[in-house]
Amino acid sequence: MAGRMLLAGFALLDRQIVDRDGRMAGKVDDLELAEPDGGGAPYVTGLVSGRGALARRIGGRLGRAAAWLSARLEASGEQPGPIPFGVVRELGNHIEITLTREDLDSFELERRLRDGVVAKIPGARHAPE
Amino acid sequence: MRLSDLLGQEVVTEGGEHLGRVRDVRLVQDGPLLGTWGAAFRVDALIVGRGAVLARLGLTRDTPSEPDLLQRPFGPFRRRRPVPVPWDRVVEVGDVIRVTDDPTRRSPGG
Amino acid sequence: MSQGRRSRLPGWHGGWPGGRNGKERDIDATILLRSEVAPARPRGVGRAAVAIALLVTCGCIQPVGPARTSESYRAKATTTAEAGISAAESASLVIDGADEERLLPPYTAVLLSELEDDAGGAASTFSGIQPPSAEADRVRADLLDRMADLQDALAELRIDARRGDLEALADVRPALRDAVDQLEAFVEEQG
Amino acid sequence: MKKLSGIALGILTAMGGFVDIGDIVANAETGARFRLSLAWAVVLGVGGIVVYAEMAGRVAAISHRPVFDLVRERLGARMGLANLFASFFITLLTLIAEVAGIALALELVTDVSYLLWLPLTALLVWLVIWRMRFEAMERLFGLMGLVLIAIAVGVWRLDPDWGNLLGSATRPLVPAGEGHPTYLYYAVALFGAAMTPYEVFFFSSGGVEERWTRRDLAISRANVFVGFPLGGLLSLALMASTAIVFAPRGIQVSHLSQAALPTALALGKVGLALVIVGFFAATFGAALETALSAGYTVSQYFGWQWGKLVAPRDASRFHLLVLGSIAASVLVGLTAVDPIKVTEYSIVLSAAALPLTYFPILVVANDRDYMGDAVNSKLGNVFAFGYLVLIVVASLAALPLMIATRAGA
Repeated sequence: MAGRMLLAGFALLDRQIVDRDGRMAGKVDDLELAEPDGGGAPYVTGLVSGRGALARRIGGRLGRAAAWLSARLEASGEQPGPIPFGVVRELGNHIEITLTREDLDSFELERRLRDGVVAKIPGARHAPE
Repeated sequence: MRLSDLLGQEVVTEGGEHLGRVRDVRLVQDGPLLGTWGAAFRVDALIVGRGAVLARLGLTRDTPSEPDLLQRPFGPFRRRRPVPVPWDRVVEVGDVIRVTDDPTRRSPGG
Repeated sequence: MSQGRRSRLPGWHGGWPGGRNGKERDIDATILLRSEVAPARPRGVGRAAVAIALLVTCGCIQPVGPARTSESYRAKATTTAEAGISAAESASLVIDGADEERLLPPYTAVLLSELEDDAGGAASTFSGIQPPSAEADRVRADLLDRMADLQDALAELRIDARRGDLEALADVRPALRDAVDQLEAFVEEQG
Repeated sequence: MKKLSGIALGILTAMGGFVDIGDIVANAETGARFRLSLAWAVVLGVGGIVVYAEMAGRVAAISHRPVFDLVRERLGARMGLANLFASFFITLLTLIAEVAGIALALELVTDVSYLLWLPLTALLVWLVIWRMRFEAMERLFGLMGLVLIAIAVGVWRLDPDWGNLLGSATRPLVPAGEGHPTYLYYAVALFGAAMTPYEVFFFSSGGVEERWTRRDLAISRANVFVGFPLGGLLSLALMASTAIVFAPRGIQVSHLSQAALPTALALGKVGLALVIVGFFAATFGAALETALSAGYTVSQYFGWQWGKLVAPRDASRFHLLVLGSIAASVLVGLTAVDPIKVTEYSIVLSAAALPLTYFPILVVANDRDYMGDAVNSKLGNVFAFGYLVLIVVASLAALPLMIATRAGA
């Protein structure tokens, strides 16, 4: 059976992930592939976002610096898992998922900055009027 | 394995021919079912060739449609259009990606 | 510092990093920190950026540099005198405007004090240049004298303007005119 | 009818919002030094921003994607990151210049040193971004900037020798006493000032935030095709005013205050007040745009939530970036670097970085995968490619000219 065909690098990689509330939830920094037990071609099991995935792709000194920075800023012990492809709702200009961004490992830094800094500034709770 | 383990890798045939680097990976949606999404995207072929920057800009893209932009000014570069190498030709993914020799020149292997 | 400073901009032609993504695989972030990883092609870009940043921040591009010869010393003297004339001409426009009550006092004070700074800056930059000969010594003393007259006139204008006394500006006109004539004569002599 | 007034309002906003500190400094300086013999560079630059802002607006309306989103997608993570570094640095440099420009305008009204105004200025810029609605913010400062029309009225009142003035514009010659490299250096500066990259970062991000669709294209195009050229006319009026008043007297322009003098001489106190208000509005509006652009570029590269439509707490990293950029710009400003010099560097480095921003827009505006049938027309591509060549030439020439002429000395 022939299904939809697309180019991973063009249609998936570096695209914007949008969560179920319409919030931006990071970029697709890499794709997780798995090889089926019985052998055969690997298939895409998840979207990798944030957490040094980008640094790994950039490589070189710049990549090392970025990896160091992201380890400092985002590390939290356990290895972050990719976003399972099963939660993808739609592929288009953006990649929509059925989770909220708060469920994602990559949200940790944003949460810390929000709770630690931004939410404490008066007026942070409402959009400008 | 991650997509970035494939992208940019040198592709060499068992006969020692350098085919170029992996510019993109073609996926077909006929893998196992995943969550509410449906069938997974399976790796169908490696798009191999030269001209990294142009490929990245989408100027030598093969499918599904091409930017009009490349029709004229980048026309000359299209001759170096990347070619798909079906996944079933891949023997090993390591420092380079080793693939079987081109079945159109020899009998199909592996 | 004029000759030696044409920085070579190392690596400027380094170009953009190409598509080498995915060169190192199965290395986690911690190993990335110390291991030998892919050839760092963005280095050229980085160096160029640093070079530009340095160029910009240390402000090494200045209109008036050192003088090797009497010839270039005189050229610098002319540039300095012209900067003085520019400030003086601006100031005389300000006096005209104030005369016709077209200017607001705070604006007038700011503008005049900036013109004073311009003239003072040009003079002090010039006085910091080592004169290459005895003849250049005379040029130096002559020009700095004339610039000092101009600075005095501009200072007087600034003082009046800061007091909000725009009517008094016109009184300085003769002194300013005189300073301009002196500087123009100087440019003529040198040119 | 309502739509028509909306379009008119948009045009006026775009016109008043077009000018920024870079345009003010570059046009006032070159007018005094080269009369109108460099007017062609402004016309060329305005044409360029029109062509590329239209594309960026169309891409935003059709694909709902802002410029830096596309930069990453089309240039890749690595080249995109190099681009991000350069674009962010230049945007920050421009922000420093704009914030200092606001403070200088306040100094002109109060005779209190701009250094003392800097912290308050920055606080105001941040407060507006933090609490004012996107559209209200854009309208307020754009419309306030319209008072710069006083400069054009002033030029008319100065009653210049029009034949002579237009002659210097239509027969561009390098004036006696100026070298060709210097002339070209200022041409590049004027071109860079008109095409500053933050303008399209802001324009396209605004389009995405305001949820433009195909139906809003008419408004976007009206803003670009009518509003920007009218704004460019204000730049040219400034150039003409210094050409009339300063050039014959050999006066060099090196302060913002001087740029207001010709209009003051022509129109008196009211004219002077209007120009200073105009400078304030123009630099304040541009400071908002550049501060937001600093946040846009980084957030869009990394895919973080950005924008003013959500509560600030829901876009924490974006708002911290904006806040940090504003804070950094004040700190640099407080070192008493010459704001006019910073402005000059920012526009010339902008010119050097132009292809980084504009090339990806051109590629995507031609890509049917993103644009469907709204890709560039043939005629559009003729202009776009023509400008691409110009942009690349200006970009390659910018730094060598800067070094060879010692920044136009």
